[in-house]
Amino acid sequence: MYFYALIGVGLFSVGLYALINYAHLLRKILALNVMGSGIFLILIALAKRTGETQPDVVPHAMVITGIVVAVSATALALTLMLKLAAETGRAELSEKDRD
Amino acid sequence: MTLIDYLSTILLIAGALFFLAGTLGLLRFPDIYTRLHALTKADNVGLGLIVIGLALQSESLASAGKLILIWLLVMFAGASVSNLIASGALQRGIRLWKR
Amino acid sequence: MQAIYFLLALFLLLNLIAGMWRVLRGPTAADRMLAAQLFGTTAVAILLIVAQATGDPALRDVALVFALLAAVTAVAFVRRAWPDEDPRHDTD
Amino acid sequence: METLTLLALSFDALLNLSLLYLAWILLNCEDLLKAIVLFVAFGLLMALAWVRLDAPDVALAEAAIGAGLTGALLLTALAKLRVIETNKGTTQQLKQDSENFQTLHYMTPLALLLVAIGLGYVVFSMPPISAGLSNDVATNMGNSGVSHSVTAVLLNFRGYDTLLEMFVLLVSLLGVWSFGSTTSQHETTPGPVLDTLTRRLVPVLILVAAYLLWVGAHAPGGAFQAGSVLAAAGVLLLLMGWRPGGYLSTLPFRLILVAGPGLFAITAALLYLLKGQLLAFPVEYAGIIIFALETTATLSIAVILAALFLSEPPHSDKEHI
Amino acid sequence: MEVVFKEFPWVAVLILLPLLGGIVCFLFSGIAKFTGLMTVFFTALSVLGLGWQIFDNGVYRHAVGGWGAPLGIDLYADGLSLLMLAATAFVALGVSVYSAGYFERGYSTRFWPIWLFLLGALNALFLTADIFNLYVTLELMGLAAVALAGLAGGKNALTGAMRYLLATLLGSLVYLLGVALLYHGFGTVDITLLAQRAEASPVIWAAFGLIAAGLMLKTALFPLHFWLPPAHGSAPPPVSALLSALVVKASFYILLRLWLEIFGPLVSNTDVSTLFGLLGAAAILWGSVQALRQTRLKLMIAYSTVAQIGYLFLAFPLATAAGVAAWSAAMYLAFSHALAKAAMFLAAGNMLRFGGHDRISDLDRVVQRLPLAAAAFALAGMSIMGLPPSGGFIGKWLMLEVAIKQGRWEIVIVMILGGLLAAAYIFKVLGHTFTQAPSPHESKAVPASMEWSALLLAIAAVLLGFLAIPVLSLLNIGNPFGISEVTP
Repeated sequence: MYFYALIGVGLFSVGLYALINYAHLLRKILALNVMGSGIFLILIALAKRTGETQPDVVPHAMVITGIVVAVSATALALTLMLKLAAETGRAELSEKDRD
Repeated sequence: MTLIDYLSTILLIAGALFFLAGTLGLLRFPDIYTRLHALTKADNVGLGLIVIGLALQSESLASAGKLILIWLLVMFAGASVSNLIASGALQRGIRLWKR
Repeated sequence: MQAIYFLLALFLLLNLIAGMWRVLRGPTAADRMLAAQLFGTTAVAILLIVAQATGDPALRDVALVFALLAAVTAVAFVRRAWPDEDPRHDTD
Repeated sequence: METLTLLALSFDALLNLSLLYLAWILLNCEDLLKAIVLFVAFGLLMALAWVRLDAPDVALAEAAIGAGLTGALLLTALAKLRVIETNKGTTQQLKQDSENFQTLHYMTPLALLLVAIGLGYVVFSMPPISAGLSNDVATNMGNSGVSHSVTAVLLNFRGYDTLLEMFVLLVSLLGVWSFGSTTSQHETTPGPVLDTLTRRLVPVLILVAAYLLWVGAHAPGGAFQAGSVLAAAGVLLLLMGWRPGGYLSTLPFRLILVAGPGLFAITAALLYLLKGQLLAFPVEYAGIIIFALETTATLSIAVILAALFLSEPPHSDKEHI
Repeated sequence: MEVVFKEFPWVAVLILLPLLGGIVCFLFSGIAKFTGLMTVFFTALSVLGLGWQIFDNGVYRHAVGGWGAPLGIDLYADGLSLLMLAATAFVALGVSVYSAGYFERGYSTRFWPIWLFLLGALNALFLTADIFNLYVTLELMGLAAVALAGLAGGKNALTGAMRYLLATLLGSLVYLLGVALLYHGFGTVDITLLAQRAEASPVIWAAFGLIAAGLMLKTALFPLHFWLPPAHGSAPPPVSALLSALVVKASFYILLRLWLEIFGPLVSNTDVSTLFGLLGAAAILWGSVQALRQTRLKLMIAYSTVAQIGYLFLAFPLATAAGVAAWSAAMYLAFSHALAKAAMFLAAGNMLRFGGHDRISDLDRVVQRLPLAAAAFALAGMSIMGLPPSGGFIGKWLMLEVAIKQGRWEIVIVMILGGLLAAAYIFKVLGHTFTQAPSPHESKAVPASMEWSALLLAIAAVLLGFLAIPVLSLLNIGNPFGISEVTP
């Protein structure tokens, strides 16, 4: 099960890389979602270490909470992105936009 | 293995082969309309065979019923969506493949 | 029987991943969406088989939700996000 | 037995590597629509991963929210963005964030690789067996009012998290509303096929939501999963061009929006007054209280998620500005 | 009567009242303003009640649902939480009275529910003893803060809000990964239990790195401050006041709490503390110089926040030798900065409303035409600069004392430099309030409630300087800073 946790680490890093590297806000929002999935994967994968067939369910509840928080944040971010694009014509942040 | 086991194994394998055919079609067929055709094969027949194979094994009538329900849903939704994509593609002027 | 279930699940997963090529390749947006549809159906099949193999009936509910939500996503694509395609490269 | 382990292992390996590969491609590909379709596929594979990790509740949530609703949200947002870009005459390519300094640009992959290796090492350094809180959960299940452990944690043991989380949902909707309306796309009338699909699918979605809510007490399911499936019915109607119009600003509608968080908070307050303890459900009534909380939560979650998808503020808000 | 007061569930009121008040504001927009003001008033009163309670009974611990840690979530209140709650209550009162005048009807109906949810999130954050629950409160606080920051609309505010949203989401995710590692390493998310179970290990180091990084980003510690000036500079003034005074401090509070209870004793080698101190020093100098360079008043105040955050981190290197004194000084600074910075943003908002702009060079005799706002700005400035007898002076004095005693002259020099730079940017503004602009501007009336709320907060920031002894004794209820000294 460590394998899944390792992939979780990988997803977190790949997401962080894209978040820093790309300018487009939609890409940044996708990147945050991928990072979140990576963390959830770590939480759930390591919950299987109970030594029995039944995993520890507390992380499961935490991840469900996390998924709901993630969709809320995504919705807010997408609306903000659209409003910003409607103002500036571009779904990006850049220093030049500020006066 | 009982007779039922053999029967459902055959059905399951046949279903999986239809999925293979669907995927190969998706990959190999030349345009979207023919690919759609391949896809619906997997949706309807492939999943149908698998569902029947599993229903033979299922512990109760209720769970067999749920399996059938899922199949009907997938088939209905798949057919509708394929229709929408095909008509949408025609509207957008995506050409039919000619030899 | 267990081995057959797992073998089938693995086979279907391979199928699904092979289908990824079509999502990557396109060429039209509809092709990608179509491939995603096949993903959904394949995943439903995998879930049903795993449900039987592990004896966890809850996975059938997951499959049910999958089937339903895949349809909603597809409608969202058809109604909203489908751009006007460039008909020059629609076949390969 | 050997073959089984081998098969399971190859299944896991294949699933894991495709997850990572998909994530990489979807974050680095040129076309945003492709990225979103890949993200939906990614969510699908995540759900399979949850199944493999014996987390069917999470798989349900992922199937409904992660792959389903988030996908619809992203697709709609992209469509609106395209409209804005067409109107403004701007186009965009995949480009690097110019704000991050050039030096940083070369160092980030390296630094992130180090972070990943470090984290990977930490993950491996975890003790191989750790019961976590599974024993505490098992001992207290009898007093939780439900027989499904995840529901017991979400609604009872850690119900306070869930209470606050309902407010997170509500706040994000208020935020979306306060930013004002976004460009809406020209809607074509749905054809007969779409019409039939919706007519059949909406009742099924409602039934499945009710089933998931009910089953949550003793099996995977519950308010969040049911709420998202119910929200999907709303999303489908919105996609067909149905608009709530003036409803959004009416009091009954607003009451549904706040019913879940509100009832949760009021229950917490009342129990404090009665029992001197926040959210301490009396054992004999715990089941029924949890069911009441979950039912209102399902309705609120569904309406909030659908309203987030619509992302249009109610009319009354516009008039005053 | 006294028994009732002592036993009354103030903690429940502090968390639930703002949340329910927010719901009422949302449902009945006609009475949103009234409900909002009442809710904030009674929430502030409850802080008083809780203060009395823990003053008499010592620390307060409450097992939500009766389960108790590790299965359930515990609420916890000691002197440190009380100080943060008190700062929140003061600022909340001032900002709410101000907002009642500031927001016109359309914005008012949106502002009040979100603000009350933010208040509930802040109170919940200061009262929880559970690191996953902290994550949920962080998200609630962050999303509410972003919604408020973008309230005004327009290119600058939306850009600021977007930058803020990305920063806050990234910060929470990184924090959450740290929480995940701690849970799986030690089988609990309760702070007290973690403190007992945790031992120096790769898990602790990684969790500490992640949690510290996430919270540093959310606190806007240099060099992770990039998001703060645009967000705080372009939000509506009362929102800027809330963000600068309270929201960034909430993340600092978590970092401090976890450092004191869990990480400090385990990773406390001087390197980490020194790093925090260095970043703090850099923040002070960089933030102050940037503040001096700004031409817009609100951006200047925002950069000043970046600098003032730096002072809080100077306590880390000092605390290795003198824990209680250094932390008390830092918290005193945090409290007085909350009051002073809120007052400053509100005063700037008055000038902005009055003249229609916030160009520093163009303030045009504000001192004569808007004397109360100018007075509020000057008094708040006193506290920011650290002039006696203000609260800022006491905080800085306490910290200087510790630094001098330990012979940490480099810290002394940075603090003095920071004070001089602060004096420079504040006097620059004050100077412009006396001069006449080349072309006189149209002016707009500012409601008395907005003028007085700013002034009263500023006066409170100064008066705080006279309350050092009672505040410090309250702060030490439950010995929040003594943990590292008590455990062998």
